[in-house]
Amino acid sequence: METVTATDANPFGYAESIWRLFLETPHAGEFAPGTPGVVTGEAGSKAARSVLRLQLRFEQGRVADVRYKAYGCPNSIAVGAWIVDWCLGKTPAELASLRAADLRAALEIADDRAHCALLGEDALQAALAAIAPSKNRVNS
Amino acid sequence: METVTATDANPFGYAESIWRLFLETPHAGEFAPGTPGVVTGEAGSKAARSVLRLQLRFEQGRVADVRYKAYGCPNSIAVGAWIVDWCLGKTPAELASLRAADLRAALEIADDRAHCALLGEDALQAALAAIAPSKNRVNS
Amino acid sequence: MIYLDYAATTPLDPAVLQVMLPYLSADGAFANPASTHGPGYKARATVEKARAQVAALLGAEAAEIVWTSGATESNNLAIKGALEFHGRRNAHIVTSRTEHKCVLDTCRHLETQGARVTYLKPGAGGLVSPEQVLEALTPDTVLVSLMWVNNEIGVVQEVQRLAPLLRERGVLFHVDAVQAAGKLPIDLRETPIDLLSVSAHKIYGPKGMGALYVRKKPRARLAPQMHGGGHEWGMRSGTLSTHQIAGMGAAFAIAAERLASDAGRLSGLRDRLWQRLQALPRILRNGDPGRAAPHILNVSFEGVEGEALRAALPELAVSSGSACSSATQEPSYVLRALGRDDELANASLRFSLGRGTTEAEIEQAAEKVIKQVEWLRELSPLWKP
Amino acid sequence: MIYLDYAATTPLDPAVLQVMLPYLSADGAFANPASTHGPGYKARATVEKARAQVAALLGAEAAEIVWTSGATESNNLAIKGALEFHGRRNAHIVTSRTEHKCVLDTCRHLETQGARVTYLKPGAGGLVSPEQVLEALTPDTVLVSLMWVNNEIGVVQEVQRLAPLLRERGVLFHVDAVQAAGKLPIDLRETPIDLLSVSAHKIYGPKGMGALYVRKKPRARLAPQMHGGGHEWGMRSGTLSTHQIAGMGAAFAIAAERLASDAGRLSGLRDRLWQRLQALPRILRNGDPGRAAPHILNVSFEGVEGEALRAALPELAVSSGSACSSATQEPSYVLRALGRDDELANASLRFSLGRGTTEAEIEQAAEKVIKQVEWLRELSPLWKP
Ligand SMILES: Cc1ncc(COP(=O)(O)O)c(C=O)c1O
Ligand SMILES: Cc1ncc(COP(=O)(O)O)c(C=O)c1O
Repeated sequence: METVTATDANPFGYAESIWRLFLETPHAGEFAPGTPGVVTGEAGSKAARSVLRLQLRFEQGRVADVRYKAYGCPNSIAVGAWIVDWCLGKTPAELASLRAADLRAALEIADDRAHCALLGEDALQAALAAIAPSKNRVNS
Repeated sequence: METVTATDANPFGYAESIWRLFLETPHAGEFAPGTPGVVTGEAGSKAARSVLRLQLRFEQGRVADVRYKAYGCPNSIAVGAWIVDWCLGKTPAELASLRAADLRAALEIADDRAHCALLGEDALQAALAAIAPSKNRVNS
Repeated sequence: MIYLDYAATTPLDPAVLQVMLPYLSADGAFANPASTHGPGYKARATVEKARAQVAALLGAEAAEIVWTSGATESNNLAIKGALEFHGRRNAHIVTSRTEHKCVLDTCRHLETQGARVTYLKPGAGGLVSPEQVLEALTPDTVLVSLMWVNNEIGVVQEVQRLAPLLRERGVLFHVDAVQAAGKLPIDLRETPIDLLSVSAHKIYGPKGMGALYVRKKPRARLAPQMHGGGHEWGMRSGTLSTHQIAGMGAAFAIAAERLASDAGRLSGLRDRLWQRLQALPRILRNGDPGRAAPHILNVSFEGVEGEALRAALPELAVSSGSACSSATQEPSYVLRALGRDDELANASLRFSLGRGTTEAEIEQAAEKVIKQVEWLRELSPLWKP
Repeated sequence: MIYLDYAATTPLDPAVLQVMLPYLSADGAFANPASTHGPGYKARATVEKARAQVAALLGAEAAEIVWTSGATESNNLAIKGALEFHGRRNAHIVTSRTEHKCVLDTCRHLETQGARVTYLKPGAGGLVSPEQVLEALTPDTVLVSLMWVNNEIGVVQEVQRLAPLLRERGVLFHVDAVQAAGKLPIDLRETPIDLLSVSAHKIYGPKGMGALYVRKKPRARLAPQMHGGGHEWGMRSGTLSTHQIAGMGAAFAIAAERLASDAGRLSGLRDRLWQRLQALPRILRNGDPGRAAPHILNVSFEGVEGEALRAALPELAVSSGSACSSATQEPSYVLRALGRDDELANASLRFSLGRGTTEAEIEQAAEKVIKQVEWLRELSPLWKP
């Protein structure tokens, strides 16, 4: 049987980093419609039981504020919280470097939950793709 | 499962009468060779794992003293003890009346041990048969 | 921690522990009940007393009770044993899609051995009607296996109406009564069930102990599935576990005493929980409320993901589906069989109540669930209030 | 009462009871180890700790231990499971005539399913030589099942020599080690046995709890015999009994510590008993004294009938044959297989010693036996001194 390292505080044995972000969900929510400088990236599907939507608000070419919403298991929710926090202060070029493997390492995501890390990479790529056509506007 | 009425004193749940006679074996033994007035009856076989030998010493046509030896389960041993005691004071005619059914009733012998009662009847019949040819001698 | 998982297992009743302890102490009646010496006979007397206690709760004779290691074994023995006795080739079994895994898996195994199995689909409320069962019968049908109370949704099947209909037709009837024993009155003198499975640990007895009722008149015949020294009239070999058996007997005796009062209290708490949860919009009760066992309430929550829902309630010991299937993280096959889609089947909680459950716990549990469902819905990019 | 029936069952070690109690108390870790919530995970951690403890006594990996309800089930699972996996038709098994009933009955059952079984006859001392086994192999031989220590006569088979020979030939080797575990060193890293059965209640653990060792490298493959929720890697379904498992783990851990000292003390007591009994003429020791397990002494007494012998010793808890077969009152098939005639096979006592056995008990037991045998011989019309 696989090893379970459950404690009273974390009875399901999630990795500590995932458990904390799941409980605290920093930056959860969304920007008011029409907030300037916001790009949105979404990945996943209801059928696959995980959807992650990231919102990055750029100011002077860097991420100034972030929001996310997530539907899915605690891993997906934690991935959303981690990514947006990581995005803070970064330029689009810097953001483009994030890969699922980095997420897995940072959050200790188990093999059988690798798809949650991919979800994060996909959502961020979607947000970056949303920047591209309007890059000038964002940078202004 | 069959009912077991075992007590500390009789842990195997034998009928009380059997248990007592098995432990006490009154009249066990044999007469010294050549003791006058003794007839011997034996039944059973080693292969069947029960052999009962009864000895009745007659005086004036009645059983004056008795002995028995038994090889077999506690039921057979108790049967031997019971029969010889029952014989005391009786005439051959009276002895002839004993049947296995009487033994079973008197000793509460279970169905699956009916053969032990038969062993008793057979041994007594054998003793009575041993009287017949020498009846006069016994009566003298 | 609020424990609302009594259908998965219960704590031992302290009085049951007291009954078990003498058999667990070095100077107690620890001997092998099969041994033919004084200590052995003493252990055997304990075993026989407990047999009578288990029989009493079921309206059965002591000689109709065969000890097993739990209801998983009882169900395996009943179904495989009956089929092996009657010949597996082409034999037909009727059961339902919402049976416990150990019934379904046993049936699947028998299919690989040449048996045919009909898995009836219950209605939306979880009920399989006696008429549905009768229609499924064929001349080859050897056995019908249906549970009395479903362990996930608490629906009470109409086994009492079905039993005489099967008896008339000469078809063996096996009932998994694990969740019914001690919860609903069972009287096998009245209800012509042939084989009935029970487990100790669902009613405050020890885990790892069960029994199979095997009717004597008319005699239900089984091929043994555990071969050996010929214990239990040859139907189930293996050293009998005196302490476990004594515990099961005591638990069943207590259940008989408390049956009526427990059932009344638990169904009251169950109704209160359901009423409180309805503060949440878009939740669904699973299983026909008109045929609900006292101790189980199963609810699906729209708009939340199941694993997150359970993780968001770490102070609540509840389960989704049965303890057995929850390890697989798959949506409950029972709820799927009722027609719930994958998402709703997954986003469900089974609350199961027991003797230790208090009103205060019910209130707190409802409050926590409401709060966390609202939070997860708010977190979801898909939720539209 | 002098208890000399430790091979039938042992009392629980008081330390084992202490380990079990928390799982038997209402505020303890009573949850279902399969439940995916906090209390469930706690119970599961206990189960896994115990698995490692059982593995440790055997020199195995934790993941090679499958929980069962006792060695009867372990033996059934090993033999039926291996045969079902490999196909029962025409499969050949080699075993011996002196195996435990649960092995023999399982083999007999498999014969009705199309398997072929060779029942080897041991030599007069009870030993089956590895060469005998090798000679019996055929190209269809799937499995050899041989016990490590015989439960009636205590003979230690040469399984350590046999195992590599079977491995070379690609034949699965199952060993019933119920009477060996905790009595003799077992190291499955060294001895290439594929399947090995153990029971808790023979070494001061709880009755109704056992395990089957299933080798991982190379992997021994089994078809499950208890179908259900897929517990135990799918090899054995059914709710795990935390208290029983914790108890078995603790018992095995204690056995590992005490192995050497227990064995030395018991074989000393066993030898003393034999020496004292030899005051009686015409008695016979059963089983090769050169290959005797520490805890068992089996003696036949000429000239007395078996049932009377046992009844004449009501203060002595000993058995004739195994607890399983003693109910039938038949002369031991094990002693018959060694060539003893019916009478001697019947007029035998198995003295089995344990941790509670004292020198004083051995003296008293010897005295009682001598006195009663002399008395029964005297009572017998057949005895000629
Ligand atoms: C309805 C039902 N049947 C069978 C079982 C299996 O019983 P056991 O846990 O005794 O193996 C359970 C519980 O797990 C159950 O709820
Ligand atoms: C050698 C041997 N094998 C198997 C068994 C059966 O084990 P259990 O009592 O755990 O079913 C026993 C004891 O009864 C035994 O002595």
